[in-house]
Amino acid sequence: MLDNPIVWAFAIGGPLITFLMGGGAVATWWERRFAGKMQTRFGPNRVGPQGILQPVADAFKMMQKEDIVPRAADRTLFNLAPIFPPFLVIASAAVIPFAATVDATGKYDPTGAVAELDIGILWVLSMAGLMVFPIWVAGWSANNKYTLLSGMRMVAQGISYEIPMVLCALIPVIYAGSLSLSDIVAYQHEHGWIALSLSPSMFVGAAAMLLFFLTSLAEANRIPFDIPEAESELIAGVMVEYTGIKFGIFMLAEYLHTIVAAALTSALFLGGPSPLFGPAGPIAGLIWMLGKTLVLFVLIYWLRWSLYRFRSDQLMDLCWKVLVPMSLLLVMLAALMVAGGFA
Amino acid sequence: MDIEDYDPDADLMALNMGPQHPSTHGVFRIKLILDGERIVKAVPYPGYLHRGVEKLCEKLTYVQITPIFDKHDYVAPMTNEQAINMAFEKLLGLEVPQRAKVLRTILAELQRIASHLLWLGTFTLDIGGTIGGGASLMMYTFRERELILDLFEALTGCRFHYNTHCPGGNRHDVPEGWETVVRHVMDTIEPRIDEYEAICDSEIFLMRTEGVGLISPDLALETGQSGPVLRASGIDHDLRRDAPYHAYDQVQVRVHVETAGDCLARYKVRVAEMRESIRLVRELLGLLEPGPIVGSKPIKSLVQFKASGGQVYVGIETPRGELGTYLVGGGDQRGAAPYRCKIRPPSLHAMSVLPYVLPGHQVSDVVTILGSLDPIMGEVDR
Amino acid sequence: MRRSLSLRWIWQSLKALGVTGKHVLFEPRTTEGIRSAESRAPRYRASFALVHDEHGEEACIGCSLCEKICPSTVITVVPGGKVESPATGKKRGTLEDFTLDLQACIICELCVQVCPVDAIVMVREQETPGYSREDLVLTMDKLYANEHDKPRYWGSGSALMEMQDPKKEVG
Amino acid sequence: MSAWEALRERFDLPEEPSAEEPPVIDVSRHVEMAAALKEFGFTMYVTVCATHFPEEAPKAKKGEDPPPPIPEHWEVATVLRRPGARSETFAWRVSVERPVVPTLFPLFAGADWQEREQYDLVGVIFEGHPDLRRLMMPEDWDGHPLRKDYAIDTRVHPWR
Repeated sequence: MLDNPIVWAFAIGGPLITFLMGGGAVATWWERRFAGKMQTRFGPNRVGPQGILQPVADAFKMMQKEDIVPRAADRTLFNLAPIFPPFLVIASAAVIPFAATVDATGKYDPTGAVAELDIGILWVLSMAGLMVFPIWVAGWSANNKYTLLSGMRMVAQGISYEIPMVLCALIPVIYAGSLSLSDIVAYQHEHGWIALSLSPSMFVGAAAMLLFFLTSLAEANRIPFDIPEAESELIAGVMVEYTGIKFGIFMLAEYLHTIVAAALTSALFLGGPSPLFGPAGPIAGLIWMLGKTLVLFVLIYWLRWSLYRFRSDQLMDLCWKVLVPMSLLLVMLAALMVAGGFA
Repeated sequence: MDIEDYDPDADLMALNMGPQHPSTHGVFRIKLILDGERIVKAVPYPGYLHRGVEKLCEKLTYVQITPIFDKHDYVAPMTNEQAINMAFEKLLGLEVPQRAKVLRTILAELQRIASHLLWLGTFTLDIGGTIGGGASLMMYTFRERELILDLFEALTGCRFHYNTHCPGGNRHDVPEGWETVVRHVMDTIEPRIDEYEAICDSEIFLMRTEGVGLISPDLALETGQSGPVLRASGIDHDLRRDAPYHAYDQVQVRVHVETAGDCLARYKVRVAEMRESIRLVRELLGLLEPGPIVGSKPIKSLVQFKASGGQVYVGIETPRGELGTYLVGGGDQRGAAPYRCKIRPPSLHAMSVLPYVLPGHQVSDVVTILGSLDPIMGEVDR
Repeated sequence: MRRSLSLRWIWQSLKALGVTGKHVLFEPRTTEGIRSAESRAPRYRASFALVHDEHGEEACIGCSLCEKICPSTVITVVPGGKVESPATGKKRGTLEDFTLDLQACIICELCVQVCPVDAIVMVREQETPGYSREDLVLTMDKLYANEHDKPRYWGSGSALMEMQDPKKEVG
Repeated sequence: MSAWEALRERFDLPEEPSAEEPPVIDVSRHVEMAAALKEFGFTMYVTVCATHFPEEAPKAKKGEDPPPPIPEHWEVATVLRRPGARSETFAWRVSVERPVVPTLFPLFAGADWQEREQYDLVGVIFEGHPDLRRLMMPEDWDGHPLRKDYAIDTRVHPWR
């Protein structure tokens, strides 16, 4: 029975989903506390110790809210749209290796992913690419001009930022010679992290990580790239007409997306479970992976509460005139490095 | 543009922004005709907060109007009171003693700092920090604004709608030790402005504001812009220096003028004005000499001040610009109320520039431009 | 793009991160809940009270000056007849009923300012929010109860008059 | 030379500007006055204030015939400002028995909303204004609230 991959998928996938969902909920509380601290106020501190049960209270509150569907909305699509974002995000997290084992021969084997796919990166990127559709459907089906604008912005931004994102994700692939995330992590364990390997290839890797981080911010709709949500002009973007738990699901998906983006960046460029020092066992690997994810996660929210938002045309300018050429250049440089034997 | 003129085949979209919209600074409605995200035409509709204050002024007597006037520009009530009371004083021929003059000037400058602090916080919200950097900055500016409101609370007993002016002077004298606290607050706020600038100096902020919402000097004058909006368009005009009232002739007001005329210039003018106001407050505290604070008689009855006629116009420089009052005397049978009171709100003129400025900009720029004009809807609609 | 890409981007972002990050270490400046009346300024005005004079009589003489000057007409005074004061032996006016509708009150202090006998003063503690509109109508009983229940503010009509005296001594 | 001196002869103004009231000129010279002031440097549009005076019968003095009643009329006061150093305002009034006054919109774009507001609240029609709609009150409002015959407690339908 143990060779049945479906059993494995359930055995690892169940805890992973629980972890992500719980993490998403804790993330909302943590972000609000963190933002409160930054803004010299308290943040939620009433429900439970230090307010940690606030997400639970929020979830209950949202479930109690009236579920309103606008009369002019396309009812089926409107109700269908909130289902997909969390599904897609969790699916894309399936191939991220969260831990690693070292067998008796000293072979480093990253595991912990729900599905050990050979085309891991393609899976992640395609799932992230699909995220455009539910949001566009939500924006269109609500039959509201604000959601429509927001949906159009989302499509434009999602499609544009996918290109530099894919190009930057290609660089670890070029170095490791494999599309599997586990292989990329194993390569990094052997040769040093791509963004921090103390070799000539490190500069390309670090630049690629910066670009990948930026573009995944854009994919996750975080400030400074949260054009689709754009509270100041579009109120709440595609979520304008959603009430109650549907709105909550959208918000949860956003937080999950942030966690997955941070985890993916650390797996691709910072070695994932590969330790900088110390033992490389499964527990240590898990701790390292979570630690790296957490650092990037904090950085995302720190940036969020310190920066402003781009305008939509400036966002497109940044993508097509700066990020795409730069990532193309990086891919070429990486290829040359590999061909020249520097990596 | 009316809905009849709207051509659905022209691939344009009419977007109704407001009156319930988070970034219209109250209840303000703009109908935007959009080509994609680009604005082709903008039609503002003010009036959602119209409370008929001018009609009310005709029914109340001179002593009763001051607390009503607090409610216009609810971000700078102190200067509102001064504007209407100066009009009363001109109409009724009342003299203001020196101590009240200096005190009024200090209060006006403190109110200017408080108002600009609130503006800075909300402007950065508009630029895109509603859940982001702007929100952080807004909390910081409100923290400092709170210090100034505490000063007002110590002086007048109220944090917001003070009713501390009366025709002929002030109603509340300075409590003991107030000057020391004011100096301390000024010392606290001054370094904090550097922090705001550190946050606002980001490239994204500059990209969002530079070259956005250009108001040419001619347009600014024709549409009656005043205050920071006018000075950001390169017109060197400040009533505090050019037509001094209160004790402004006893100090030297340095006017900061920017020539660009965009949102960034308006930001720079306001930040410079905050610094200048801090300097002025410090200087004016030295001029605060003992003496009476009311020139004629303190308020004791409903029909204390009477004027049978006369028409005066008085304009003063509030944080938003020239707040003027055109007053026709002799309303009541006893002559104790104005016959007609026309308020000239600077925000209304600032809003009237929107149809000229908005076309050609993106939807996101609407809130930036609106925020940079610093409108207070209570004052626009009255 | 109008602004060129440079290292300034990173530097400016770091500066902004520095300012926000610095505040994580600070104590929160907001307070939990409403500030207590004690921490307010002595002049803070929130609600009203009717007071007794030094002889222990109700100070109000029912002259209706406050009713007349109130800009939002929230005060209703029903004056009583003239009676002889047991303490001083002089004839004085009395108060039959007094109502102050706090819903529309704009806390302008004009009623305190015009009161010739310092009968109405303000208190520094706000009224407790109620469940109905009637809870915010201050009847005479509530106003006299406020005299003892709530901290009085610094002044009264005569104190304001003294402060605003146009012939005030210099110094 | 002050603006007053420059314009005194041309517009039949009194010798000295009165501190009490701005001068009254004929309505036919209203636009001309604004144009002359604009040339003189009064380039900043400040405000326009229309006032309604209902028909009024003045009280007769003892032993005299009652004076003729003052007919219903409107006064429109306009204020312009010269910006810059030693800034000053210039105000003048026109008095009309029919509430029709030529617009200043071609000269000052800022007159647009101000005149719309006065039309809305006082009911003075600014002739030649391209877009004379109500500004403050709802479009289907009856009456002009700042007229003296519009009582402050006039019952209106609250929502429509």
